[in-house]
Amino acid sequence: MTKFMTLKDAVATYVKDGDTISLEGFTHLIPFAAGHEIIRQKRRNLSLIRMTPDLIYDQLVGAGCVRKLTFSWGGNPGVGSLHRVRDAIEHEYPCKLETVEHSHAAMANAYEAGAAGLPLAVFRGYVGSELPLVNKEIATITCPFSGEQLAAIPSIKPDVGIIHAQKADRAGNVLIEGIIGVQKEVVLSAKRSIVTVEEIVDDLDVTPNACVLPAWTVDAIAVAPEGAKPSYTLGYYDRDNNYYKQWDNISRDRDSFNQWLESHVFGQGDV
Amino acid sequence: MTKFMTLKDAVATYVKDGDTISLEGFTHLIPFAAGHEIIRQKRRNLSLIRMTPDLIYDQLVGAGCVRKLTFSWGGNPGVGSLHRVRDAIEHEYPCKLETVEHSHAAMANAYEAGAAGLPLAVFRGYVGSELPLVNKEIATITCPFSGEQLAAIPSIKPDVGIIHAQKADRAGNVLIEGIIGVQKEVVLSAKRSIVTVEEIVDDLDVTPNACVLPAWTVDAIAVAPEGAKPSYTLGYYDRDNNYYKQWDNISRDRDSFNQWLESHVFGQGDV
Amino acid sequence: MTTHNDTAQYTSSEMMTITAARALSNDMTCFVGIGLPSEAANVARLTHAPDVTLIYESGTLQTKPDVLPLSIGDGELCESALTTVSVPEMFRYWLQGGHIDVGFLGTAQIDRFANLNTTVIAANHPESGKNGAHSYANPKVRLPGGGGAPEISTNAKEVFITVKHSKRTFVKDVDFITTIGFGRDGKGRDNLPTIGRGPSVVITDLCILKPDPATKELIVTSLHPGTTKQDVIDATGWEIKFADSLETTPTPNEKELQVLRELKARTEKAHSAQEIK
Amino acid sequence: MTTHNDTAQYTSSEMMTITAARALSNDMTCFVGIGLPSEAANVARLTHAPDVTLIYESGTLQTKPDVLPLSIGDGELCESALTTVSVPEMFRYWLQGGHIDVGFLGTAQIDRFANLNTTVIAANHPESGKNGAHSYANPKVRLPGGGGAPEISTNAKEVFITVKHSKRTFVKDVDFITTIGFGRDGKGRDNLPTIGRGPSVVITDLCILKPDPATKELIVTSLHPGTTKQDVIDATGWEIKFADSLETTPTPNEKELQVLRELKARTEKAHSAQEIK
Repeated sequence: MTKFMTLKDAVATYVKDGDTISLEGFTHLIPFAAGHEIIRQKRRNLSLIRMTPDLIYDQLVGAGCVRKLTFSWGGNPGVGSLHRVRDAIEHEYPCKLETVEHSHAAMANAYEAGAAGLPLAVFRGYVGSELPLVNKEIATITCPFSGEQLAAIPSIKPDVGIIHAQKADRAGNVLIEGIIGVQKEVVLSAKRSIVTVEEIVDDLDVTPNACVLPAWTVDAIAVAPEGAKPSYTLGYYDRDNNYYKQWDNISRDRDSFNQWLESHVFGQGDV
Repeated sequence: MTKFMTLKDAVATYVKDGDTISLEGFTHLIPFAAGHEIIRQKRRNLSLIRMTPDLIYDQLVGAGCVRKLTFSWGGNPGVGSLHRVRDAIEHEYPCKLETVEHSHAAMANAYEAGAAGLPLAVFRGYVGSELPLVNKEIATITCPFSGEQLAAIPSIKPDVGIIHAQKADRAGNVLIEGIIGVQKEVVLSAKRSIVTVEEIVDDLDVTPNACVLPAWTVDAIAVAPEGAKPSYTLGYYDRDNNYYKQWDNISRDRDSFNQWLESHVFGQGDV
Repeated sequence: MTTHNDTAQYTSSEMMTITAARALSNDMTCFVGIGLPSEAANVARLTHAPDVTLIYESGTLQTKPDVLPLSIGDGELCESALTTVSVPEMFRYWLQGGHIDVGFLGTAQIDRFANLNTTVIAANHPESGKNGAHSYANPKVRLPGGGGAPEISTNAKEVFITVKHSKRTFVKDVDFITTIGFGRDGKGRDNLPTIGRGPSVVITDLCILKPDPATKELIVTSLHPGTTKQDVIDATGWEIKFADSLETTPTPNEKELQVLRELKARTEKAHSAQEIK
Repeated sequence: MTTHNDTAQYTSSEMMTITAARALSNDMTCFVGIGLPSEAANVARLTHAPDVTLIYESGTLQTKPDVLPLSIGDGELCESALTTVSVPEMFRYWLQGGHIDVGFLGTAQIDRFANLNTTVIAANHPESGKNGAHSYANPKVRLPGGGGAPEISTNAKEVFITVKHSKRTFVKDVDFITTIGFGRDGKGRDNLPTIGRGPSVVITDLCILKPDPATKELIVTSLHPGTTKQDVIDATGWEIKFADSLETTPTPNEKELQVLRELKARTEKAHSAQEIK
């Protein structure tokens, strides 16, 4: 059953060293507050999964929490590189970073298959791409009806799924609205799940087919107002595109990153 | 591009003898008006696909339009048998009816795979069931990662997909709301599609993740008020459960069915 | 209509429904079949298990209908649901994804290994053996088919079954396995770690049956008050065994009976509201 | 900044964007990559193709942003969309399902067979050959990766590419095929009936290139005004060929330039509105 918790307690309870974790949110609803709490609690040797690593994973990697990264597009959208991720890949700073690289279609299908309880995802993918040469996870299966060769990859079933959402009601049901990405899939496929929300409300007040996660699918709900900043929460606040641009300078240099980490993460109390 | 048409013209244009057709709607939004128009236009040798054949297919079968039926649950929900379907299977009246039988999970997955452009659906299904003994479509594939044997069946890609929906806007975008079943999948997987709607409105006035079919996915939109009766349209009218109960008597006897057909279908003008 | 004099007057059908309702507990998520399971599940929700999560294959998640649905997709189910998902999502994410504690099923035929047949009755057909493959093409009675049951039975963590007890329904071997209980030999779930553990209880209007832990054959573990062993033997198509510690099923209480009767009265009224045109 | 005196003053970047925009027509559904493709697609929508259907991989269907998104999932895209679907649905139903006419892509590297590399720059690395498999593990530059492109390129009916022309970008063989054009030998799409027909046009700031119908090698079919053959030869990493009937690309008109400049000004203003805290 769902427990309402502080974010500090939720991370302490459900995130362990060595876990495989998906913090998802396709540009929208990225769980920055939860990521920062993981950094503050100094989790180590995490295997992180995320379609679009983005700043949140740059920060986790730069803070030394991560040993492995599975991704399909790793960059600062519209700005450039993730300098902390590149520093880890290219110079093993602050530690060695193993990578597993997919396409978006592959990861979207693997999340879908994970939510669907299947061991594999089957899709028309990687045709002519050289990614299968460098990613041993990518196999092919032959359709018994058409003879077509299709791509197959293992489904994603993280130990912990972490997302941010607009709101929960008092029973712990969660509404996700707007660009919903793979948010539902992450929670449904993960062994344990944490959802941060902008607020708790009496009534979600939704239309019949809204994207709602029932309370019993979520392990911990933590209220984290502005918990997605500098990403955004539709209906609450906009994406801080300027922050993304300025991140390029902060993250380019190890010292300025470490300064930022001290003042903006370790210097902040728990939410 | 979408064309607004009368239902008569839409069926005349897009439904041909011998076609494979899905008229879908999982209890909700069953396109009865469209089915009756197909009967009035005396289409023959249709291969019908539908998870829950229901009264609409009892009527099409009884009227002699159908040579093959693919289904996963064929009955009058909560009432009993589909007598016209049984008469066709058991006594070849009014003509022989071939059947292909699946489970709901199988057909739901096959519609999903059809919409996803795949030749097959892969799922954990039919374990221990004897349906694979009588349905040659059901194959198994072995997961290259886990070694698990999974069921595989061909995806569904009908010639014509026909659904009923609440409303369309003037550009031809369609809103489906409530029990959405496999409505979206049918339209996306079909070569041609017809959507009947309760009404045309200026603005669909929807929330961000509403189930909306863009105009360019639909071939013909026909206004058919109460076009789902005795099924229902959420927000417009309720299911006529009593009609379903009375259908048992009407359909049990060939003469009373044929009388009903004359007065309630052939005796009605086009919508 | 059989009635029993105990704390309250009730029919054997009411006994069955209320006993089935009691099998559900407040913290379960239950994938509900239409008919008897739906009746039982909603009685549970309206009595001892107000927070039981009811899910119907039409996509309605966590629904709280005020009247029983006639079909699996009545408007009532959607209007009272937390949310409604597509049917592919229901079968992929919610059922196959492993989120269902209990699949609650009815059936037309059930055998000693709790295999279910809702496909064809064919045992008396000249061409038929007991093998569905041989009797399927030319059935004596064509039943509606499997619907959701084949995968509910394997993808839910466990399965409850409720069905009226008769020799026609309780057969030694079903004519056709639409939905696996424990297979033709009771070993059909062995060495299949990705599927659920199967039927754990069968509730009839006469008794409660459970699979023997070793053989998986259904044995009677509790007799309803007023039912004799001979009643069950007469209504069962195989040599039915009784548990050593055979219990007597607790009778329905006044509240349960009241809730069930009011639910049925509301339902009857709602479904008769319209006349055919 | 290069400017040309024709009917209007414009930069080579503007020439590229507007030429790319003109490749889209009003009745197309276009799966839009971020950056240059997004800029071009929205100029098309705001000029000659008001009904062009723009789809972003974030799930936003038929979107009409007033400012260019910085990321593929800016709120603007969702708020101005007809509807927004999940990312798995976007890739399964809408892209793989065959509903996309044009995939509009940018790239970091492109070769003579229109193969795209957005994975690693490794050509100068001591361990590297020209085979991506050998240079991947220890790249000179780690690029962002494939994102949606590998499957956009195969599941859209055709592909448009827009990228600035330079010898660093236009290489004979890409270091790594992230996304297939026509493969290492130009035959990578042969006998694959379930995939799209691949790149049909590449629009740069110098010219328009199209695959030779027989060999699939990119050849220049149109030079932008003021560009010489030598300019293109100097900026291309292989012996570039020119079509016999080489055309001159029509210049941007006043309206197109105005729309593009206003769009970029609105975008600049919107993205600079907030200061980092």
